Amino acid sequence: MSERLRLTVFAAGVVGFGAVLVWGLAGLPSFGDFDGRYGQYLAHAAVPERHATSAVAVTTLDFRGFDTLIEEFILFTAAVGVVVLLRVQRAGEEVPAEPDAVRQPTAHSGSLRSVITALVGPFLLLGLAIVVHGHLTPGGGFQGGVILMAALFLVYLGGTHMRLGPFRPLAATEASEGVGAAGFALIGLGGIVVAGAYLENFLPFGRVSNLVSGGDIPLLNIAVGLEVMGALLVVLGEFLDQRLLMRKGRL
Amino acid sequence: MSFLPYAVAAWLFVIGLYGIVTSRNLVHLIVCLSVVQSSTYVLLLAVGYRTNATAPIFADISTSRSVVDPIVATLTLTDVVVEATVVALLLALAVQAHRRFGTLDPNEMGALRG
Amino acid sequence: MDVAPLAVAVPLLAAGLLTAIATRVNRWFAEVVAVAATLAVVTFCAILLVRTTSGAEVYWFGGWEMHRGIAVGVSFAVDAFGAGLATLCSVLMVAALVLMWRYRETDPPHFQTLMLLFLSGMVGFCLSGDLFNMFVFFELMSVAAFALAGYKIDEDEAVEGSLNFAVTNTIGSFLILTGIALVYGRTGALNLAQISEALPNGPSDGLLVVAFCLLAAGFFVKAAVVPFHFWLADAYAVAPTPVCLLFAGAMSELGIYAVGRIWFDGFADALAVHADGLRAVLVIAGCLTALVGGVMCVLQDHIKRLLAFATIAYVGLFLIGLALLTTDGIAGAAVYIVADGLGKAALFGAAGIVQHRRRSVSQRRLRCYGPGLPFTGALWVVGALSFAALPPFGTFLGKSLLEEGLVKEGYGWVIAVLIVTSALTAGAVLRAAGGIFLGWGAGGPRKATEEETSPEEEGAPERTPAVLFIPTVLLAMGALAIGLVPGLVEAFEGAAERFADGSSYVATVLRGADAPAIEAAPSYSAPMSAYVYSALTLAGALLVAALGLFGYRIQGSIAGAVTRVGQRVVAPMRALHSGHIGDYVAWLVAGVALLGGSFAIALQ
Amino acid sequence: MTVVQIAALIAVAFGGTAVVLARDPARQALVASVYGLALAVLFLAFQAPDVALSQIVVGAVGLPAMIMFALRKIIRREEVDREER
Repeated sequence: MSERLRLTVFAAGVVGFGAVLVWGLAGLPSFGDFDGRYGQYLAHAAVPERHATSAVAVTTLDFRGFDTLIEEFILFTAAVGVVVLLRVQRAGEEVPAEPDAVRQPTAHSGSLRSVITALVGPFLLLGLAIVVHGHLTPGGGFQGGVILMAALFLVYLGGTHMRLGPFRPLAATEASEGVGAAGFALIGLGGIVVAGAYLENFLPFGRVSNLVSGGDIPLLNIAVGLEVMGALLVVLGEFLDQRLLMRKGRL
Repeated sequence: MSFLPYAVAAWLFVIGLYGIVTSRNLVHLIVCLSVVQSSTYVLLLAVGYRTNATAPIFADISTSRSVVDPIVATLTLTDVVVEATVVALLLALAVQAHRRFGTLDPNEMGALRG
Repeated sequence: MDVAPLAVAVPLLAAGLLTAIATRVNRWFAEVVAVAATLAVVTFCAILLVRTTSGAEVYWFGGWEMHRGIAVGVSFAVDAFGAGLATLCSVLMVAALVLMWRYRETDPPHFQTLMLLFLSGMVGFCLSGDLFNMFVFFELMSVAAFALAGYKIDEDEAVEGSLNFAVTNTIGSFLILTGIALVYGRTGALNLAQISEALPNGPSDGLLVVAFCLLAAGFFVKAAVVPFHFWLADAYAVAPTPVCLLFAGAMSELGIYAVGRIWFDGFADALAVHADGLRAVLVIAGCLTALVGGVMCVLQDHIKRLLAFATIAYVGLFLIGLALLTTDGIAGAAVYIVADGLGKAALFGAAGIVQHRRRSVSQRRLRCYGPGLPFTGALWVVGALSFAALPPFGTFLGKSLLEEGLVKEGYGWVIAVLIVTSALTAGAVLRAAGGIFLGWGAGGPRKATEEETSPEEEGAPERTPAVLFIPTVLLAMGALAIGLVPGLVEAFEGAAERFADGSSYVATVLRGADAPAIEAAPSYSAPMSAYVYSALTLAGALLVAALGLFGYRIQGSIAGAVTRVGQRVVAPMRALHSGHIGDYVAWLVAGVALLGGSFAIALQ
Repeated sequence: MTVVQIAALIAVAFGGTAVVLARDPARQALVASVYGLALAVLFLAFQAPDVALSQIVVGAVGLPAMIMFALRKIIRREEVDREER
C-alpha cells in the first residue's frame, strides 16, 4: 500500500474512531462524581479486614491478588521471551563475550565511578524499604523491585571491569525471578492447604501500622520484589550483553 | 471542563496511533505504542477519581475520610507492568529486525507479502 | 477438592521452578516437567468439563466471596464451553510438546517455560468470570505468543511477522482495556455477572454500544476477523510448527469465544432489543472474513501461510455461528471449533513433517521433488476432507447444525458462503497435496535446476521420526472420530443452551443458585440437505484443486478473459496484505470505526 | 477540578504529542522520559501515589534506559557496517 493510501485509510478511520471514543466517553459520570460501590467497599474494608493501611496494596495483593499473580507472570514471560529472542546472537556469528577479553572500564573516570558506587547503598536501602512498607504506604514489591534492580545495576556500572561473569550472572538473576514468581504461586497454594482457597490469607494480621501486619501481603511483596528485580535485570542485562558482543566483534 | 480528562485520554490514543501509522523507525513506533497505552492510564484513573477525596492510604488519615477508588489504581498498576513487558519484548524484536534487515524502517522491510 | 485454580497454578509453578534452576536443567528434564504439567492440566480441565455439564461452577480466589451483593474477589466461573475449550487447548499443547522433541535447539528450559506460560494464559482466559482477569490472562497468553512466534529469530519473516503480531495485538488489548474502563465507570464492577446485572439499570446509551464495540474489536484482533486479520498470516506462517498448532487450533478461536462470553454474560440483557442488529453486523463480518480467508488461501504457495489463511476463513465461519445468537448457531460453531481445531492441527503437523523431510514449505519447490511421502500425503488428504466438512468428520456435524441455524434465522443465503469457503480452503489443501505428494501440476515433476539443491543435499533425514508422525496421526484420527461419538451433538446443544442463558449464569455466580435443568436435546441426525451441500463442497474443492494444478492447460479466449478478470479482483486484495505494520494499524483503526459505525446504526 | 489537575492534564496532552512528533529515537527517549514524569505528576494529582511511583520508576527511568541500551546496540552496528564499507 502506498504511503498516501495508508494515510487516507487512517485519516478516514481515525475520524470515525475518535467519534466512537467520544460517544462512549460521554456516557461516563462527570469527572470526580464516580461512586462505585465496589471500590468504596474495598477501600474501607482494608484496615478492618487486613490491618494494612494501604488500601491499594490490599486490593492489589489480597482482594484482587489473583490478577497480580498473573501480572507478575506476564513480566516473567517477557523476561524469558527477551532471553529467547536475543539468544541466537549469543551462540551465532557474533562471538560471545569472554571475561578476560572485555576488561574495559565502563565509567570514564575514577571519581565518577566512586560516585556511582556510593549511590548503591542508599538505593539498596530505599528499594528494600519500599518493598517491606508496601502494605503501609504507597509502593510495594513492584516499585521497590525496580529500585533494587537499579541498585544492582549501579554496582555493575560502577565496576572497574566490564566483566559479565561476577556481576550479572544470568543464572542468579534468572533464579531470582524464577524463585519470586514461583514463590507467589506457592503462597497461593499455601492458601488452599491452610485456609481453603487459592491465595487466601493464612497468616495473622498483626497490629495496624506495624511493619509485620496485613497477613500474607508483606510476604507477597517480597516475592514480587524478587521477581521484578530478577526479571528486569535479565532484560536489561540481555540488552547490554548485545552491546558487549558487538564490541567483541570489532576487536 | 469535567470532560477534559477523558478528552486527553482520547487524544493520547489517537495521536499515538497516528505516530504508529506514520512511523519510519521501529523504536519510534514502540514508544508511540507506549503513548497509546498511557491513554488507558489516564482514562482509568480519571474514571475512579472523586472530588475532594484523598488517596486510599490510611497511614495518616482517618478511615472515615472520603477516598478515591483503589481499584482503578490497581488496574493501572497492572497496566504499567504490561507496558514495561511489551516494550521490552518489542525492543528485543526491533534489535533483531535491525540485525536481519539492516534498517529500522518498516518501509524497507518486506519479507512478508501477499 | 476444587481443581479450577490448579489448572492455572500448576503450569505457572512449573514454569517458575524451571526458570529458577535454569542452568542446571537439560532438555530432557525440561520436556518431562512440561509434559507432566500439561497432562495435569488436561486432567483438571477434563474434570471441570464433566462437572460443569449440569451448570456453571464458581471459584472465588482468596476466599473472597460475594458480600452484600458485591463480588469482592476475582472469580473463575466455569461452564461447559469454557472448560471444553480449556481442554482442547491443553490437549493440543500435549501434542505440541511431543512434536517439539525433534527440535534440538529449544534452548532449554526457556522454550518449555514459554509454552507452559502460554498454556496457563489460554486456560485461565477460558475459565475466568471477571472482565479484568480475562484481560490479564489475555495479556499473558499474548506476551507468550509474541515470543513464541518470533522464536526462529534467524529468519527475516519470523522477526517481521512477530513484530506485526505484537504491535497489532497490543493495540487490540488497549481497545479491550478502554472498554473495561467504560464498563467500570458505568457499573463500578468487574465481575461479569455483576456487570450483567448492573448494566440494564443505567441509561441505554452510547457508552454501552461503544464499550461492547471496543471489547469486541479487541477480541476480533486476536481472532483475526477482517479487517483486523492481517497480522495472522504473517505470524502463523513463521512460528515453529508445534506453536502453529496451538495458534491455529485454539488461540484464534478464543477471540470468538470471548465475544460470546461478554455478550451473553455481560451485555445481552442491557442491549437485548438490539440483538437483531448485532446479528446482522456480525454475520456480515463473518462472511467477509470467511471469503477473504478462503480466496487468500488459494493464492498461497507457502504451505503454512496457506493454512494460516484457512484459519482466518474458519474464524469467519465460527463468527457466523456465534452471530446467530441461537443454540443451533453456537452449538454448530462449537462442534466446528473442536473438530476443525483437531483437523487443522493435523494439517500443521503434516506440514511440519514435509518441512522436516524436504527442507521446504514452498509448493512450487516441493513439486520438483516428485511423488513421495505417501503416509504424510494420506494425513494431508484427511485434513483436506475435514476442511470440506464431509461426513463422517466432526466438521460435517458442525456445518449442518450451522446451516439449520442459518435457515431458522432467515439467513439461508449464508449457506452459499459456507460452501464456497469450505470448497476454497479444501481445494487449496488438495491442490497442495497433488503438487507435494504426487508431483502434479505445472507440467509434472521437472528436473531441479542447478541452483536448487535436493533435500538430500541439505541433509534432510530419510525417515519421519515417530514423534512427528504419531501425534499427527492421532490428531487426524481425532478429527475423524469426534464426528462418530454418539450423543456429541446433543451434548453440545445442551452446553450451548446454557452458554446462551446469561441469566442463570448470573444467578449461579451472584447467588449460588443451581442452574435450571434443561431438556435433553432430541437425538440429532443431519438432514438430507446437509449431505447435498457436502457433495457440492467436495465438487467445488475438487474443481479448485484441478484448476490450480492443471488450469494452465486450458487455453482459449474465454479462459483468458476469466483469468484476467480474476487477476483484477485478486491482485488488489493480495496487495493489501503488504506486511507493513503501518498499513495494518491503519486498517485496524478503520475497522474499529466501521464496527462502531455499524453498531451505531444497527443498535440504535 | 483543581488547577494542578488541569495543568497536569494539559502538560500530558502536549507531552504525548511531543513524544510522537520527536522522530529521532534518541531524542524521543529523552522526551518520553520527561513525558513519564508529567504522567507521574498527573497521577499524584489524581490521588494515586502508588501508580505515580510505578510510573516514575518505569516510565521515566526504566523504559528510557531500555530504549537507550537497544539503540546503542543498533547504532554501534551501523558504525561497524560503515567501517566495513
